[in-house]
Amino acid sequence: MSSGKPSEEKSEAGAGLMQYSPESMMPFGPVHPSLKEPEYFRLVLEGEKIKEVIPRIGYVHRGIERAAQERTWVKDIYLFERICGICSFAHSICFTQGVEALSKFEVPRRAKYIRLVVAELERIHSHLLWLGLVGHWAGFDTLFMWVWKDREHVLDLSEAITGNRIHKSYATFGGVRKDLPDDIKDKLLAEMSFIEKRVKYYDELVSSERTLSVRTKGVGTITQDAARRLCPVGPLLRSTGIARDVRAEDPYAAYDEVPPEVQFRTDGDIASLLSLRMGEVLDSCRMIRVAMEKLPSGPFRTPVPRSVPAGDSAFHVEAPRGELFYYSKSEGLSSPARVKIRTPTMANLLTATEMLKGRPLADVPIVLTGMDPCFGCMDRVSVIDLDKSKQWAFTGEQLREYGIEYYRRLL
Amino acid sequence: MSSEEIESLARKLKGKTSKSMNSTVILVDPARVLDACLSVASFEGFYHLTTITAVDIWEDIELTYHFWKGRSFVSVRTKVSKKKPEIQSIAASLPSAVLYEAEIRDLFGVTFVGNPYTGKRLLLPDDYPDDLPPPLRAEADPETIRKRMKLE
Amino acid sequence: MNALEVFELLVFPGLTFFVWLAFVFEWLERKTAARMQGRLGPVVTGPFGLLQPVADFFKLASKEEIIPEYADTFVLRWGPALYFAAPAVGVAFIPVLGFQSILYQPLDLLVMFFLLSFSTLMAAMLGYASAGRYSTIAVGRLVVQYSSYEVPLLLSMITPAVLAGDISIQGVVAAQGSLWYIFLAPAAFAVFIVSALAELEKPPFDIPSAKTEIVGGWMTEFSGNTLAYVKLTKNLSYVFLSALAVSLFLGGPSGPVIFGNSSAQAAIYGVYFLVKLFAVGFLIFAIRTALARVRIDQAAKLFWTVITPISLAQLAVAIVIR
Amino acid sequence: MARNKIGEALGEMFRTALETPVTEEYPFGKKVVTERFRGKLDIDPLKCTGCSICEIVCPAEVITMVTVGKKTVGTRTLDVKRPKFELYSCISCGQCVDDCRFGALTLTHEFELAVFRKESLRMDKALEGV
Repeated sequence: MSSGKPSEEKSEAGAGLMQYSPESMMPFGPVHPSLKEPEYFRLVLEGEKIKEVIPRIGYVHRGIERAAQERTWVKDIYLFERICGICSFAHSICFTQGVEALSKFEVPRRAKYIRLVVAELERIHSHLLWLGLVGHWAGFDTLFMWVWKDREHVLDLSEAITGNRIHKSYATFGGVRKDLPDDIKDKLLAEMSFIEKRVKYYDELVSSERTLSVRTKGVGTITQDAARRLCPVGPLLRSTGIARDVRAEDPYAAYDEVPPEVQFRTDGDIASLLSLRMGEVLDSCRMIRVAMEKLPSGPFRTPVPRSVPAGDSAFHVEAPRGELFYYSKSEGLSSPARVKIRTPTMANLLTATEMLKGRPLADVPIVLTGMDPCFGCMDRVSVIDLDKSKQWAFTGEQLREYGIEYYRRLL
Repeated sequence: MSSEEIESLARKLKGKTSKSMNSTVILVDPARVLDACLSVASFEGFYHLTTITAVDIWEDIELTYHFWKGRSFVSVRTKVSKKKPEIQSIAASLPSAVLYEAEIRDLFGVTFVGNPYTGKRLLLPDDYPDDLPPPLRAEADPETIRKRMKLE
Repeated sequence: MNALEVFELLVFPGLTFFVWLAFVFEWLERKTAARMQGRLGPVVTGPFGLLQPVADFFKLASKEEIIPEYADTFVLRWGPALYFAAPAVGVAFIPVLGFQSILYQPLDLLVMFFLLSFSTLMAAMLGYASAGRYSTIAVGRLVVQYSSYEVPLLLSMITPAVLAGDISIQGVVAAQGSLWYIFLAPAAFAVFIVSALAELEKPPFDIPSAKTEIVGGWMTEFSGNTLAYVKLTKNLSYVFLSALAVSLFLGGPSGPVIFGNSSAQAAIYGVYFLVKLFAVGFLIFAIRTALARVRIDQAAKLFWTVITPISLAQLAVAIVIR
Repeated sequence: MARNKIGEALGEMFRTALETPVTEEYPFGKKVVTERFRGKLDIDPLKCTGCSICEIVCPAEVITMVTVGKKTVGTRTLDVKRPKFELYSCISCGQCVDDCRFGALTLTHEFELAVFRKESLRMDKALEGV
């Protein structure tokens, strides 16, 4: 049974490309409706080499863009906030700022600073979550427990400011819904120095702990010209050396007055992703401290009319995983005519699939963890072993182990 | 990309430019979309295709290709009629467009000729009825979809 | 065997005592691992959660047993008993109260070798018999890991025997009256601990039963009684290996004599033995919490290129000293 | 690169072992929430005037107005309405609290909303108040 021979009946493949026989199509991925963007890939194999990767997402496609058209602008803020369970504040400030730009509305300076502080808090908690997952993935549960223990401090801060740990429901048109609590300043500064101390220790631990560094160095690398061609966003892009960050290049909120130091690395493997994200957490702590010093007084919100003038606006922010883009179009009514959302994982997804082409089957889980999809969602794979013509279903993790078995044979 | 350059590019492509908020839009007809995108992308630093937005404007579908650099977007916009929703895919030379085009094919029914994505569907469930109009089109009515797909 | 010996074999310093110790060890491991990670660990059942392992055992034992479709039912029914027998028998050779162990054979160190490899063999058979996809892959890795740590483990056990000139545990313990072998052959002790970690499949060598990688490893398809006994056996072999380390390297129950050779002195010997046992146990899971899981190829390389030469060198030194 | 040695985490482990663990024994010790925590919605029937702004504004459409009586204003007779809440699908966003001009709605600190019957999460307090 040779692999890849075109089959008679019309197979999964679309028009145009050589048709793949179903046996050479290997489904790889989860059917996990609970995950935000569960990636599900069909890999076309030639022996061990991956020839073609066909992503299939949408398992939690809730038709949000259609639902948005039936709700008023204010209700949409709470709808978009629930797109992602980790970077929900990025969604709400991207949407609100897009509409404010559309209705040419000037937000008070204090509100911009508060939005910056809460957005950076969210970036810290998102990166710490990912660091813990990498620890768990490598079998180092102690790191997972420690990192998530320290992350609680950041979540408690968000709860103190906005009333909720993740779904903050805090940004609205014209600013934020409540002012910063007055005793928050010294609590914030104390927690920031605590987080900085801890993250410095983790950064040093992860790079020097032998059993960890050997698992992340030179694994799942992404080259710079591939990045230039495939336009990944966020840490994935910056780990290859191209330092593009929406906060620096196209500043929104108060980022022009409190500019970030854009972190970047050069060799694009998981180890550089780790140190890059830790660098970003340290930079966020610094920015929060600077923002709290320069926090202007004045109103934190100004009233905004319910309906939005006709027109359209394209707006993007730097979410923890990369550039998040909102296009909203209004026909002057009380609900939007169209809202298009492109999340960072969508942009990085293609880079991950392209990275897999030509790689052995063994690299699939590692490349995807580096991308930090909203959830490490490689969950199950069913492998059609063409030469032994047996059908196995592995979990993603098991595939990791199969990968090691594969490398061991190469030793 | 200064506005004169955009003006000269638009004239070359026999298109019009319009300004909306922070992005300058070049309106071209569908045949010239490919080289419009290529010439925008070839400007220094404008290679980042953020995404492709599709909007249903009654009798045809408006596609906008957003390119980002620095503080501004330069977007190439075109209209595709619903009667023959087909356009040349730009994925051959701008590979990052593969998934964006596949998503629009799923949700709006616009087929991108030459798009290398070989999956039958990117986003919609496999049992989405083919004869129903794609979900994000104005004429698609959620009630019939829900009944046809026997969702409660 | 008169009534006293049977009682000794089955109850006090024998089986029940060590099974109870196995539960205590599991509790100790879960509690301190949690405390080192800033967590609380089991708290609810019994004082400080002490009865949690016992509760787990009985809960599992009462659960329904699901035998996978293509599983080899015979092996799955009798396998756990044999797997449990290996450390249970081994434990009887460890002198606890004084220098006499319950069962004494002149060459019982060789019996230990057999028991250690027998328990890994049983683990492999059980994993293979349960015919789950994860278990078959896990058994492959179990054998790879076993083949890499077996040589250093045995070498590190022979060193004290060479030093004592006697191939029986009782003899080795007696010979260590004055100077414990840990000072004479520290490298052998280190090698023994590392290989014990691999035998017990504790991190950093828990590759065959890696939670995040292949769900339950070779134990994935077990449920109900089988799982209860397999878990208990793993804890029992944890105690068994620590007890072996104590008797071979830390002089077993030897320590300052207080009441001459009356029964009180035997109790004091018991206390010394327990203290050393907990010390070794604590050392093992301190390492377990501190290290990430090593990949199987790195483990194999580590054992063959680093640990085996050390144990060989240590053996050579021992022969010279002897 | 920093020196590459095994057991890097040992020192930190023993330090954490000495600190008090962070796990809160929740069912026994009460969880302390921050002052701004947004929990279960509550209404003060006296302050509510039935203006139905909250029904219009609620993103999750949890509030429905129920006519509870009649009142005459000048020549016209209007029916008096009060809100009924299905709190099991309330997302605690607080939009209704912000938009209620009469301050009748507040978000309490109560978050233990596991109930056996859906009805116990229906709040009709405002209806009887009239």
